[in-house]
Amino acid sequence: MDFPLLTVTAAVPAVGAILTAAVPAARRTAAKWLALLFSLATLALAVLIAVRFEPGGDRYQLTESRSWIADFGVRYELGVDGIGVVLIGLTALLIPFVIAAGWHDADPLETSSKRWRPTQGFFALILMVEAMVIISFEATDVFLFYIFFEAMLIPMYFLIGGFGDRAHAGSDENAAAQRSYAAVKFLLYNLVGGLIMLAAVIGLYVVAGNFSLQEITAARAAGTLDMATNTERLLFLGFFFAFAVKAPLWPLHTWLPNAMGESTAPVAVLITAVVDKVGTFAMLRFCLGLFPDASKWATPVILVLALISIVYGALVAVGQRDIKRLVAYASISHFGFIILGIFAMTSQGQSGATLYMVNHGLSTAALMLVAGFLISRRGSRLIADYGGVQKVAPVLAGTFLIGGLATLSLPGLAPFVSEFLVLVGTFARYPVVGIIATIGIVLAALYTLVLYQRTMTGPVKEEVRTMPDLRLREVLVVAPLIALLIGLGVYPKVLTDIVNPAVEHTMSDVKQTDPKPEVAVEAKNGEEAK
Amino acid sequence: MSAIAATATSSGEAVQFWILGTVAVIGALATILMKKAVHSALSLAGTMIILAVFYLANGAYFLGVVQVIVYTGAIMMLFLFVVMLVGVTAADSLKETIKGQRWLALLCGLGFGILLFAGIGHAGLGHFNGLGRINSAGHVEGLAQLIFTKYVFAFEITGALLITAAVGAMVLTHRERTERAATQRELAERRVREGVQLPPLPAPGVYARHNAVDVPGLLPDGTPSELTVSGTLRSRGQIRDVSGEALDDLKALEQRSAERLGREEASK
Amino acid sequence: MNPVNYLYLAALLFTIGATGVLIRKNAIVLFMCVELMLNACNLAFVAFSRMHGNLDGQIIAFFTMVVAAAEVVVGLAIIVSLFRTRHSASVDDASLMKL
Amino acid sequence: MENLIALLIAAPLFGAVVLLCGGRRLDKTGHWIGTLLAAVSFGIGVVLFADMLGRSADERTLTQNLYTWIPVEGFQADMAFQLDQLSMTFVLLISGVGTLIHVYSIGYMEHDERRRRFFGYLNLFVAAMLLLVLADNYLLLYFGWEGVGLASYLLIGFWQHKPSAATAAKKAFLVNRVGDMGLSIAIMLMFTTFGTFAFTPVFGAVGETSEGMLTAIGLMLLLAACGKSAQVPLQSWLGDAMEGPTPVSALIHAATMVTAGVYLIVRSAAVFNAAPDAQLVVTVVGAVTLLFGAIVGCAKDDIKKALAGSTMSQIGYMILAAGLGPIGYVFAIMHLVTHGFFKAGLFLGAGSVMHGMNDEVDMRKYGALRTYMPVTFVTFGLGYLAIIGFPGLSGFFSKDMIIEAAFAKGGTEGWILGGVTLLGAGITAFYMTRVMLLTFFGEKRWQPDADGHEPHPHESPKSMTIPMVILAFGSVFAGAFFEIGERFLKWLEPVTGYSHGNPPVSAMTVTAATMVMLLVGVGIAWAMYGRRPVPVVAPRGSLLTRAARRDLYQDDFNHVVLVRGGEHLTRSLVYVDHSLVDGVVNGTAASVGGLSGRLRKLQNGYARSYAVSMFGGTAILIAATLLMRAV
Repeated sequence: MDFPLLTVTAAVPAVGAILTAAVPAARRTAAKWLALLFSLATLALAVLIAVRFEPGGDRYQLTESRSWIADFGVRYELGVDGIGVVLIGLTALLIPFVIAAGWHDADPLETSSKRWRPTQGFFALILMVEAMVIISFEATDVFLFYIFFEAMLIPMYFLIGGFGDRAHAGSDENAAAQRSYAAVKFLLYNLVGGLIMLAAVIGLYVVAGNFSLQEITAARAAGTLDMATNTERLLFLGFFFAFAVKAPLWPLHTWLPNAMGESTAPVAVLITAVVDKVGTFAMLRFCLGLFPDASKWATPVILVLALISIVYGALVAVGQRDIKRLVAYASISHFGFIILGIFAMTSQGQSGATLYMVNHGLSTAALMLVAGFLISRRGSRLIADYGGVQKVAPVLAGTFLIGGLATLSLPGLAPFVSEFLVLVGTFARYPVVGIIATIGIVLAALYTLVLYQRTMTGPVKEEVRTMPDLRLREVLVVAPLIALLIGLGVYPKVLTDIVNPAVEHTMSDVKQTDPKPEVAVEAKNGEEAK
Repeated sequence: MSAIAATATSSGEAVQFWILGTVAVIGALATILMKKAVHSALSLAGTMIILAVFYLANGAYFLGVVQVIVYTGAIMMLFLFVVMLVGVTAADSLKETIKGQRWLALLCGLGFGILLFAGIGHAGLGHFNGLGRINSAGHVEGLAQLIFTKYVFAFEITGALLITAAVGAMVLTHRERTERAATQRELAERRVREGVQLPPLPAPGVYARHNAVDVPGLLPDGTPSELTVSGTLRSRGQIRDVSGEALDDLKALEQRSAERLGREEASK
Repeated sequence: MNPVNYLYLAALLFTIGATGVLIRKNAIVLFMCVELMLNACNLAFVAFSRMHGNLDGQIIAFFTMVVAAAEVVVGLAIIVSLFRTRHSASVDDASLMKL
Repeated sequence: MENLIALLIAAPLFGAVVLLCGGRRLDKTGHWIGTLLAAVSFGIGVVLFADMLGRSADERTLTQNLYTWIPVEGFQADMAFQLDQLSMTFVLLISGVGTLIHVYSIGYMEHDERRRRFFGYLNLFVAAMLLLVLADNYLLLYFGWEGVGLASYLLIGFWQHKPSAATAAKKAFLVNRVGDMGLSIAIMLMFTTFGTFAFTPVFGAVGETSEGMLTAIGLMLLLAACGKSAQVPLQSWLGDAMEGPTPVSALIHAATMVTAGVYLIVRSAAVFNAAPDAQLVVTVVGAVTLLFGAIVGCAKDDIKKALAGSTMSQIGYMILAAGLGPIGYVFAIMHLVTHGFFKAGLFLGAGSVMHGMNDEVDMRKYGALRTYMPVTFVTFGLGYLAIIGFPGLSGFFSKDMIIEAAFAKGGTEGWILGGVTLLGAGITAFYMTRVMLLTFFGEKRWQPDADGHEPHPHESPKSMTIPMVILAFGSVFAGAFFEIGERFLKWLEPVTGYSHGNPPVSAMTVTAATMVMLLVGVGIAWAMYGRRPVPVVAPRGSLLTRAARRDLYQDDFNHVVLVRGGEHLTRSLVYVDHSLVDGVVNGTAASVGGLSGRLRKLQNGYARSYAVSMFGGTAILIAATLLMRAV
């Protein structure tokens, strides 16, 4: 253990948050640049992690281990596997965009007092969330993970409740009430999940005697740690419930549309593209790793719920009148796919699910941020208030379309790869489930194109006529995301190479092997050497 | 003495127990049921004296005496003093203001009592050793030996407690004057500034037939000014309103003057 | 007569005192009820002392008295200062614990 | 040589990227860049073709593996291309016709301020279509498949300010997505069955799995083909797709993209050959669509929609032929190529007519245009003769072969299919003659447009007529060229295989019957539209006409069942989400709130009240203790 790279990666944004918060009220712009700088530094560190990570090496790398609460066997243990590396990369990558996209979202209103410092708070909270998310991806100690899994709620609560979307329907008071409703709902849902998980964490300690993921997983695999069937199932449910709320899985999803609808677009991206990923990531790492048998036991029900999420989320998205809520329901549908992939228990499914987490982050970020730019121009979230934007602001419409196409998983854009892998992986084990899930791709096209048609095409609406096209800052935010979407859609190998070994480990945790094809076909020509 | 050691007591003690016990219970009930605090206090004092007698009967001579001197003599007097201070005549309204409180209280009390009785009965305490052997070396000496050996720390601590309590009582009741008292001039200026009561308060008994402290002075229009009566009396409601009388007197006086003047006019 | 009856009496007095605490509103009377309960306890201690044939019970009763004295002093001081500020000795007027 | 394959795709792709990202500064030159790059692709195609001709029949397949696209344990999709005779045919068709239509568009879109973008989309389409036909595995094919879908979406909706165009684009994409579902399920089936979805290994292993599985794969592939090629029941989007600019209709919705379904089926010949049930369904779908499209085409007054109906019908021919198995594969492709020529020519001609008629599309408001637009008239007329199968022109050869092949299927099926194709030939003659007569013959029926402008029909500029001439040339001679010495058959046979079948009647008989049907069709059309003046306002018409005008009510069915039903479903789900799912949670919250409101009353602030609780609690504790002791 030489240089504590993982700790530093998580600490840099945290330090950045504190420094940003300390910037005096008048130096607003300085705070923004400071936050951006720190987020970029974090990105550099994340890249360093990816570089130093050896895909073929140990399962957990760059590990750190320090004693923390010796009496309860709680250790400060960090380590990343391929899945963690990829998700840390996603987080570190998205935060600069979130910051840049939200550059003016937290500027104080002219009426507010001079000493009021919302800008500093906004960016500090974003960085704080980043720090906590990163450490959640790194923690290999269940207790450590739990702490940050829960602590994340605090800055998120303030981000949702404190910095709402200025474009809203109705009066300011009404909007404030809506916002605080959304924030409280977010907090309550996740707290309930977290508390149930806490019980399970304690239960796990009672059963296993320590909190170390690696030790418990190893003991489970070696058969030295027996859990009674019912105990394991209950503990699994405790963990899964918390992650299912966070992910969110139907029917625990209703906090997401509120939270995403009421918060600013960058915060909405933060919620769905970054924070929610902790839920799905944890399913993969903790649920499957700690409770393999119970995971298999619960699979049928979870698959059904995931299917409902996919179809239901998409259908409800079609019926939305609010752009951001539509994206939220689309996300619910996508989370259904991710969970489907995880619990299909095939390497294609799980690799696909991991890629899906990344790609969904990118695609939702692109779509949501452009939607945010659009909404900030017109000051309304209602789809019906738009029309013909394409003619007035072609670049905005074009980027919006690409974001939408990514959401509907068009081949050539990154989400296609992951969605198809999930479908194939699911189909290989559960053909019927796979076929029903395929309906999701039709519905995704439906809600995306309906949204695009209603907002961007048709006669130009009077209120839209003067809408400016994307500004340089906004182009700089969207262009790299689109480039990444295309790049990862055409060459996803950069990610799969990192992810595949980790998925193999997870598969061996649950003692599952891929279903063999009915007919074994000889590997075609010499290209197989990979 | 020897009877104390037995399982059963002497019949004399039995008689004493049943009679005084009944009185003690009646006293206790009176304590909680009497309307006026003074009556409650007196009933309690009675119960305590009876308890002192029981102490004596149980061989606790020292305690019996202390009970009379300290409890009944000092503590109960303290109670009475406070009762007087607060208002001896103010009857405590027995009307219950909290819904269901009384019934709940009675229910709880009854249940608790039954439980205690059941507990005592269940414990099967039949045999009494009696204090004969212990008290043989001198009762007070025996107590002293225990207090200054086994319980010496507790004793010292209770001493500290008493001192603390005394200091605490002083702190609670004493009001330190934190600023210089206002001079007459300042008071006068303040009155002018506030414009509430420009002239000094009327002295007690002004425009009144009575010159007692509980009679308020009358304002020029003949209404009584409560400000002229001491606050304690005011809060006890012990102000004697004589304004009606005074007004009548005034009227009579005017009548008489008028008659006299009229006569004088007539005589002109 | 069995001396256990003293215990029964103590229990009865204690219960009456406790009930008094619950139903009276006047702080002073309330305090008297507390005194009654303490006295009931003392009686029990004394009876126990006789039962066990040692003086420890009486010592405890003695301490109880001392503590009761201290308590009365402080308690009455509180009542007086309360009365000064609120002009009432009713405990119900001090319903400040309400939300 | 194989390294050139990627360049085929890269050239137009590069064009698309440059044009779409280039911004305003390319407005002046954009269309030239686009055309040039399409032409480059065609040039490379020709070079590869020449190279391929130089090699013997079994060495003609070229492969190029760029890199592994999606490598996951047990799952490998390569970014790899395969160029064989079948692909080569398509490459030449796509890049060739594509280039011509690029040229045509230079003139056609001259006054459109977003011309650069149009060319970007066209280039994107060419790239995606080439990817589709060059892919060496189904997943990559799927990539191209959706890519052309995207390009089609963008181009149909190119005039997005028209709500009808935007709706048509959305509809096309959605209906295609349903087909795509079929393709993805087919890929998944292949993956679970064979562990791979690359062409060569899958086709090699076909014999080792059950026929049921192959039938399932075949049917799913057919679903995909139905979506892309506008076959019943997924045909409804094609008519609406005519909202796009006419070059788009010519290139995408006539010559190339819509034939992708045929390509898919012919490419998967190995699967279909081993799954006769699936083949039967394919032929049925083809036969139904053949008639469906033809009937619809008879009733439409919109020239482009009439042609769209015709396209549907002609693709029905191809699908039917492809369903016949080795008897028909070659002819399906042959008809596809000749159809590419004459239908593109017809569309370009229609575009030319519209160009001169202030974008009027109603044929009833044309008439007598032959003298005003001679070049258009001649090229359109040649295309017309080709499509109805006038002897000697390309349509004659290719369609005749399909009809023969249908009979050669043998048995009752053969007779039924043959009969349908014959009937279709007659109807084709009818509706195409109708189009011809309404547009170029009769008296002038021109109407001023909405702004009151009288149309001044005039011949289109050179950039438009030249491609029309070239295509007309192709529609006249391609068939004969292919058929003489069975050149096309020999060319494709190594890929698709060929069997002669057992025709119950001689080829001459079939040809004669076709000629009779042709004459009957033309005659009826002449009787209805040639002899009498044509009313400008369409008469009410018979039941069948009215039904055909409404696409045989298929759209209405879709609207009522899918659109309305879907709307109700989503609306009720939104309600469910809000009231039920959220309601449960909010209800719980409200009841907890209510309960705590009640409980709060216990905390009334009276010390005595608390004392009761304490006292009662103590009593209960003591009771519990005693009870525990007692027990």
